[in-house]
Amino acid sequence: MRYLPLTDADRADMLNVIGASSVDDLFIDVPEEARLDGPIHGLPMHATEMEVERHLGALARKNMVAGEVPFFLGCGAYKHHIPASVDHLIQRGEFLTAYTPYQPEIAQGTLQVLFEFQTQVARLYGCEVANASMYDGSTACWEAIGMARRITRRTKAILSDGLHPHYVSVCRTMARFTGDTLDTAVPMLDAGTDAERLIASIDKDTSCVVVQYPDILGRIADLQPIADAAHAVGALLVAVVTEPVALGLIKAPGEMGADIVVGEGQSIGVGLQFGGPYVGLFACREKHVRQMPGRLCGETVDAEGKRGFVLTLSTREQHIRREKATSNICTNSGLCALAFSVHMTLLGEKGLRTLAEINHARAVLVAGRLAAIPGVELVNDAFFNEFTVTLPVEARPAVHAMVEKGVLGGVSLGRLYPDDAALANGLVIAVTETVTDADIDALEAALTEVVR
Amino acid sequence: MRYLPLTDADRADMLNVIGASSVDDLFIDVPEEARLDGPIHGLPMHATEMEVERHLGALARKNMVAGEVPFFLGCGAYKHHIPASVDHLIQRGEFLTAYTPYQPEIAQGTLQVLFEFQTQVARLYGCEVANASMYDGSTACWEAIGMARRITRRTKAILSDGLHPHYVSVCRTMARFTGDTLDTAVPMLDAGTDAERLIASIDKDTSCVVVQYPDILGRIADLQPIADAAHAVGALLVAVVTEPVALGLIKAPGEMGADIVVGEGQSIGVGLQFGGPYVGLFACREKHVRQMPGRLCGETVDAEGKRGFVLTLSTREQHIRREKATSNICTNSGLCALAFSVHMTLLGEKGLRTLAEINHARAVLVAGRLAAIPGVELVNDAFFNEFTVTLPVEARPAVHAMVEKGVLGGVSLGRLYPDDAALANGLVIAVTETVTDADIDALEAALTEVVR
Amino acid sequence: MNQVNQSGWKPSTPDAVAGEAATTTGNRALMLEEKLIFEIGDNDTTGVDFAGSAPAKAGALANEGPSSPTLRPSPEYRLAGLERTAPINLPGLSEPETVRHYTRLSRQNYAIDLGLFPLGSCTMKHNPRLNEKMARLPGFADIHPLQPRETVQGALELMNELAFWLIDLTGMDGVAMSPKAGAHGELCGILCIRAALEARGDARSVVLVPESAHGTNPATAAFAGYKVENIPATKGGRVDLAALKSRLGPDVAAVMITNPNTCGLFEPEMKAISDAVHAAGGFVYCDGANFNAIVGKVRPGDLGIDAMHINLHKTFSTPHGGGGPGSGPVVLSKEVGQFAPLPYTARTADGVVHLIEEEQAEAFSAEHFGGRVQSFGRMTAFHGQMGMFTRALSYILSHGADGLKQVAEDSVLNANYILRSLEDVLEAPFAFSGPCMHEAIFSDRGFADGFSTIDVAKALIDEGFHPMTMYFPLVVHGAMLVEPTETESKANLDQFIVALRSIAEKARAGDESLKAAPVFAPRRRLDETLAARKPVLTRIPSPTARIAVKEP
Amino acid sequence: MNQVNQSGWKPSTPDAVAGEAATTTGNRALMLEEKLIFEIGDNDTTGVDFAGSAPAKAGALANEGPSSPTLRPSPEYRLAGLERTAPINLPGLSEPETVRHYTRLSRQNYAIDLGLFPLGSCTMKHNPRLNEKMARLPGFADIHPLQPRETVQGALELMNELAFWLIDLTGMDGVAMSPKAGAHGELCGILCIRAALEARGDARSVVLVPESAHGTNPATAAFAGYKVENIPATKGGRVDLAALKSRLGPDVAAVMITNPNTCGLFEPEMKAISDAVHAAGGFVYCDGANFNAIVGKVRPGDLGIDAMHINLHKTFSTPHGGGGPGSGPVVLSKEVGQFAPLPYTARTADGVVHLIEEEQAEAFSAEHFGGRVQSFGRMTAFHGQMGMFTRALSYILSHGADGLKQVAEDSVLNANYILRSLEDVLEAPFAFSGPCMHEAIFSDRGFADGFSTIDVAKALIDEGFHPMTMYFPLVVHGAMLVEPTETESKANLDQFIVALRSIAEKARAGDESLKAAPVFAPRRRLDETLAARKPVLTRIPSPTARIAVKEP
Ligand SMILES: Cc1ncc(COP(=O)(O)O)c(C=O)c1O
Ligand SMILES: Cc1ncc(COP(=O)(O)O)c(C=O)c1O
Repeated sequence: MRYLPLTDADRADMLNVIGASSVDDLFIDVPEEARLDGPIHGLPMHATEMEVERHLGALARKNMVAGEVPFFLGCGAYKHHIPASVDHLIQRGEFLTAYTPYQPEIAQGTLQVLFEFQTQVARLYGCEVANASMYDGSTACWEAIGMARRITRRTKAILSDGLHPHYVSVCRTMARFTGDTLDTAVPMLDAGTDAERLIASIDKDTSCVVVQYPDILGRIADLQPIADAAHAVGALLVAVVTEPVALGLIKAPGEMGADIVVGEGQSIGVGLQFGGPYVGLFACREKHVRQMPGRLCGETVDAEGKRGFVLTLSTREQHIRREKATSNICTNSGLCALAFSVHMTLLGEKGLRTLAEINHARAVLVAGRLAAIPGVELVNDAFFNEFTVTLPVEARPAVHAMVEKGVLGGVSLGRLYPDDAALANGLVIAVTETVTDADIDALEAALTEVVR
Repeated sequence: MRYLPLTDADRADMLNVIGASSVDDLFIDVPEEARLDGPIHGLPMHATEMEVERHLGALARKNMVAGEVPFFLGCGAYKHHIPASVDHLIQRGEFLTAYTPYQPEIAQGTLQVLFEFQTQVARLYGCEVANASMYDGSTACWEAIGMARRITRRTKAILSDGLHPHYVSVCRTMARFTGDTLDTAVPMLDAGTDAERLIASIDKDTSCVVVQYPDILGRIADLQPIADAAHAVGALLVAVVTEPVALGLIKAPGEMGADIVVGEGQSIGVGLQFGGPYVGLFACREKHVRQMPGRLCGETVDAEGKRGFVLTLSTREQHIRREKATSNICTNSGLCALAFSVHMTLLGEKGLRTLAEINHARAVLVAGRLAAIPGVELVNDAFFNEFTVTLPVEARPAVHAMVEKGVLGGVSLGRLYPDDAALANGLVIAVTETVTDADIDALEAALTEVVR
Repeated sequence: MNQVNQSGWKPSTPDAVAGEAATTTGNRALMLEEKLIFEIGDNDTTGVDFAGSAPAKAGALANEGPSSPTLRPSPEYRLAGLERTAPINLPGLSEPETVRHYTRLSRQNYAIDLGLFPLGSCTMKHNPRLNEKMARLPGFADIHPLQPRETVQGALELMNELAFWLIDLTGMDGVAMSPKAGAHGELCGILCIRAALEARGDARSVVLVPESAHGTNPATAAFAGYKVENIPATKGGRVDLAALKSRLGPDVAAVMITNPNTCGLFEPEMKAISDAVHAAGGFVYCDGANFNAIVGKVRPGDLGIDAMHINLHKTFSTPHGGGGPGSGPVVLSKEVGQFAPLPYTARTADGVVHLIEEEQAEAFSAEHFGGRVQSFGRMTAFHGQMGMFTRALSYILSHGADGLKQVAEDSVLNANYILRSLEDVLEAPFAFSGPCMHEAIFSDRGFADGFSTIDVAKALIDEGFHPMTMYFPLVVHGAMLVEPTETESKANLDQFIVALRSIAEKARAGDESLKAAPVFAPRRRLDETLAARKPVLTRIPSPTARIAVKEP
Repeated sequence: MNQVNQSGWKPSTPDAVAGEAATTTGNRALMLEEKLIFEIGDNDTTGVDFAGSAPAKAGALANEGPSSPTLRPSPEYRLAGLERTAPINLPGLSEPETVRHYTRLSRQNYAIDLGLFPLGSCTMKHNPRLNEKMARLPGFADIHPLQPRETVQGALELMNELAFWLIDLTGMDGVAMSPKAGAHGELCGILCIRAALEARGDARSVVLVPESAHGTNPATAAFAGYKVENIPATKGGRVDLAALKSRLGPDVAAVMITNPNTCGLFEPEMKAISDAVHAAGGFVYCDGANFNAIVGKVRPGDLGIDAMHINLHKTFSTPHGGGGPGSGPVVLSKEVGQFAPLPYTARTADGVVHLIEEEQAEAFSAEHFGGRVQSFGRMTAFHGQMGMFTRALSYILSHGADGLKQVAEDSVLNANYILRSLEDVLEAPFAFSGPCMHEAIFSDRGFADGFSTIDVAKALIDEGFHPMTMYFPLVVHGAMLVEPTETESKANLDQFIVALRSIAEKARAGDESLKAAPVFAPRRRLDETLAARKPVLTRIPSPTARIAVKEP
């Protein structure tokens, strides 16, 4: 077997050194009756590279590839162009096949990347500090609520109706067991956000308000009033950003009073991958850092006084604090964080701003074109690269009908909120720099036909 | 522009240090009247990665990809499966973006690889020494004739009719200018090779006999009688191997008396790439090494006595000997040699032998299937993974007709020898480990139909 | 994995290494220093070009992307007055500088691709490049999680197929595919158990965890709202069954057992433990991080386990990537599986395996679990770590029925070879009780005064090896947990043994040179205390150094 | 490029570097030793699996490859009794060992990805990864050179398109695409010239080549059957026009000029040279290795050149790959182009560019050259370096009309910046005559006795830089030819300047520490004399060491 270096002669020699007569002697602790004999049942024998490639290649070909069709899906995962050098760099064996940098003398590469990543995330979010990554945006969102609970010692979290319903679902799962109370709602097909409802719901039991920005319908609104209302009673504002590219064009949540900013980093460097692995971003105020979940990389010096980096403040973490840790997270999203950081370094502020401008301009263009289709109405006043329209028909079948025409034409609200009939005609459309003029023509034509 | 790090501020600062008022001052030696103004005429402005990808992607999609259809082409380039790790390793920046290892202290990686490569090639060919690569098999073939001329101080080379016609063409090009005489012939659709003709042609003016093994029709025959005849008059035997995988199963030319063995290494590690870059292999007897063209890597020690490697015997080469060099070659096929060496290391003797066995077995199977088609006749008695059949119709149109059915069904001799009507019905078919049972069915069906 | 510096080591500036001519750059030939992007980049540099950012085109490429900038509205348009105005301070680099920055940084890392990485519990084995290639097929890498199902049939099939083999290899009823890593899988399993208990109205409050358990076990139990209590171990390094039994009772929701355990030992009484826990009305969670030692040799489902996560990044070799991503599917018994998060995959009576998402949940629950949907909800926004699923399936199919079993056997063989080759110079606390599984554990007992595990670890660095796991598990004094994995050759093991033996002898003899190690690495020992005392976690835009640093 | 050790340096074993604790492995942390595959592999190990080599299958993957081994005939079948019987002795390694072997070896290399690589004449610039990605598109990477033309239209179009831009950028009539590297291109050009001369019945015997020319120039002329004579240079480092004119005559077939020349200077009298040569009935070959300095600034076609090769691996940045592959298309004037090898690409009267292979040759020759096919034949078996064409076109389109010109300007700016920043400590023989082009040349005059270029070069290694080209061109004493390229940032140049300045000062002062350099590299200076005296070019199967070596 190509991956196993031991030869039969090696095995015999080694058994000899060990003093065992067969490898089964080494498994004596496994009770006789549970031990399996012979090759594993059911599984084929080992396969050649060609066989595996053919098998998986056949599965891959059954999927409709985003890059090969007019593509307008968003809602928490975005298709952006990733420069070729990103994938080259993350495949360097020294990054790809390294472990968590627990031995800093021979892990300065990973550690410096994490320090740079933390800084990039903090600046992008307008926060003081950021951690070394979480699993994804949805789990980071729950962790933020938990952190707010620990800081405020309160258990009521108010969730905006614009928070991604899958994120809400993750929070609900956890809250059921932790005893947190979640105040949630389903969005309405309005241009305005639910800021008023949120502000009205804040009380002295509130640990935090959780607002997505831009929200699930693509809406954007100033967070400062919500922050002020929360702070007035000692509650925190948690902002959730699922499309980080937006922050190249619009204000950072940290600039508008958010105390904790979390989100999904997939847009930058990571790629769609059917939902994972992605990378959770997590930033907050410096004063709260000891309540933060996840790994942190910090600057220090070595025995010769040279600058170096180490994982630090580990007394927050499970491997030191065990049941008293701020989170149980261990393995995080290191390589995706690297991809994010490489892509962000390639972009730089100038590139990020330009990219964001192009996204917005393209989205404005498409919104205008679609709103001109009879029966199609634009819900948003303001948006970044994603907006919602209402159709004269149910959006879910419309999306399937567009697939028939070879167009991936958006995410229907029926898919996200299957139980809410009021949203059934809503369609969320994301437009990035990867969308060509021909793609727009195709979407317009397909949508025109399916709503006819 | 993404590849250019200087900023306008840098440029201004640097001009200042230089004492020039503009960059054009640095081009004063270029005569005014020849200097171009403004951006280059005709060429579009710089393009994004996405634009370039779309443009080249569209061109790529116009080609019929070998891996996506039943594929049976050979004649000097073979489709073999290349393990995924090969491409990963040759993309390591330290290999990919290094220069020729002229500074050995910081090029031991490339140098050790070359030393290992030379050893692998020498052993595969059954020779004592090998060089660090040539451009490809065809240019290596000409260089072998030149080397034989220098060794024997004679100028008549006898080329077997089984030598690839493109190789013959390359030799003819050069011979026209160097004054070498080439004795050439066109093959006949016979099971036997032209060994007798060759032996009969050898005389005291003969510098070398050049024989391809397996030959252009896939035939194999013992080289020893030819070697003996050549050696009897002080001439050399040059053997040419276009399919190195064959040597996992059949005797090496060096074992049968060949003095110089050259060939194409593409089969192992390199891939089809529409003809290039490939890698020329070149091996010979140790006593002739100072007449060898190309770079050589040798073992030595460093100032602390540690083993190390350097380029050596450079007094044969153009950068030292200039017009007296053994060849003008400078840049060779370093990275392809690396790919060859990595793949060969993965295979090892055991893997190479198994691979060769599978190729041969598949070819025997296909030969049997095709020979059973009415009107189709097998030319070869013996072959490795490639053989020739005669069709009851011209092979060239038959190949095009098979393309219509989505089958790349072999190389017609009409393509290789457009001027030789006697060969027009010949079709050369290569069968490697990449050919599936379904591919064979498809070929059989397509051929059956087009010869009907 | 690792603990904080427990040896109390403090940095001191040793005599400059004699004979090392200082260079003006700080570089040492191929060992290259690299500044922070904040020190080399600036806000106006970018390594990405955009359409329309070039001057008007003389000609244009075919198949062009976004149209010209004149179509761009003014940036205020539809932004609700929220334009970002202040500088963000994200430095950019040109592409050449970027490639060089990260390539140079990468060279300061150790990695499996460089050599033996015997980090116990972490399973650092070879990552086949075929798997990387498969994960990058556009049909897997470039599909959106919310694409209509008819456009992602191949992806769902792949998940189904992987789920099938996970169920097959573990002998369980079903598997929750979405957890993002081992700890997330633990959470998933414990939540399933809690939901099952709640469904029968049985509010229990305690989870029992062995002292030797990985930190994520107690952290998970606490995260899920449980009180954590320790289970003691026997002298032989196993769960003390008698003590466990005496603690079981109506308040105990679950017992979390790692098997093989973190001392690298199989729990021979696993079935008895399960039976006892079940008899007391509780459930058994198994930490499957060490499943690589037993895959194909024994099925956890046959030992009475209710839930177990599988770290695809350990047993099935998806790359660790310097800290992740991982993937932690959880195999479940039927009893707790009915509460699993979606997407969930289970085998129905006819032997067919189904991937269940929200829309199939109702029908499936009715048929398979004989009831309504009881899933406790989502654990993550989408389907889980698709990229890891592809790699893991590629790994499983490549190894096959014979290869996977050989994986377990060779990993155990390698570990025992190390154990027996070093037990004369390193105290091996459990060696007396028989063979180990996939990792060998040693303690620092017998070292000279003032010498501890960290000194051995740092000396291994100079020898060109990654250190073993240090000071974990906690039950062994100065633990050194060595997991060679099955992808190491005997020659590599032999070289490692020679090096470790020589270091161990120095530690016993109190050789001071160990204290200086590593001397050849990009950095000498780092001051972790300083880092934690005055945390500098990000680069402040105008660098006002808060600690004195010598710029490299 | 490089000359043999001219400084007469001999290895000696210096005092072991003090303070360096020896390791048992010979490794120094991340600087890892690696044995030969012949020392670690064996004939029975393989890192590749084959169908049918496994025991009979319990199940089987879909879409399977070759059928079972029972279909295999006995190996004697159809092999004419030629089976290979004796062992070949090709050691194999498992995949994990293979990946590690080459990864470890790679780390002993310097590369552009690591830092400045100012090798004059070699043009070591950044290699964009986009180009690598494009070359790997299956539509380019996985097509056979003998596929029917209708199945490779995209490939032919790509060649056509690249040819179009090469013609456009050089102002020539056509281009021969097949030459495999610069030297092969030179040969192509000289053969075209020779064929043109022969076609007019003009048998000339001499090619004139400047003393400063690259070794391939005289070697090529000799390879093509010509006698080579030197052209002298002026004090200012240019071709001595008067001397050249006086040598011209009916025996001179061609003059080979490098422009910009190998001293990094533009030949301002190029047009006059061409006119003089043409007047004497000869042709002008231009070595275009340095075209990167002038692309977009001046067209060789406007200077009267008849043939010029372009190293795609220099000007258009296809990776050097540790020695190749390259690609050397040759642009040609109409007069010599009619003799070009196939495939050939030329622009017809209507402005359209055509790729001509054997089958189109007749029609095209008749129309474009007004005659029958005069191609002198093939230069290589197939179409040339397709993989490099893809990369080069990707590079050209990425840079575009503005970017390519900027390439020339920035490369010249960077070189002049280095020239002016160092001319006070390093003698710059031609600096007085004005700016240089893309490379700056220095000599070792002014160094203390016994110190030469090689000492500076080796000291640069310790500083983390690749040395410049040493001892070339021959016309400058102890030449140091520094080509920074346009892909270096000012910060990199500044750091290089500081390092080189400090080394130059040491060389002037006769600082003995330079003689020991490099001290930090994987190896100290290597004994080239020993290597050449007793060449060991392959590993002999049973290692009977012919020179005493200390195994790493
Ligand atoms: C025994 C054990 N349990 C659980 C975990 C946690 O797994 P993960 O890091 O994937 O969250 C680990 C990994 O370090 C482990 O070794
Ligand atoms: C000036 C000059 N001419 C010719 C060549 C030869 O080119 P190649 O190495 O591509 O054969 C080189 C490359 O080293 C060169 O620098």
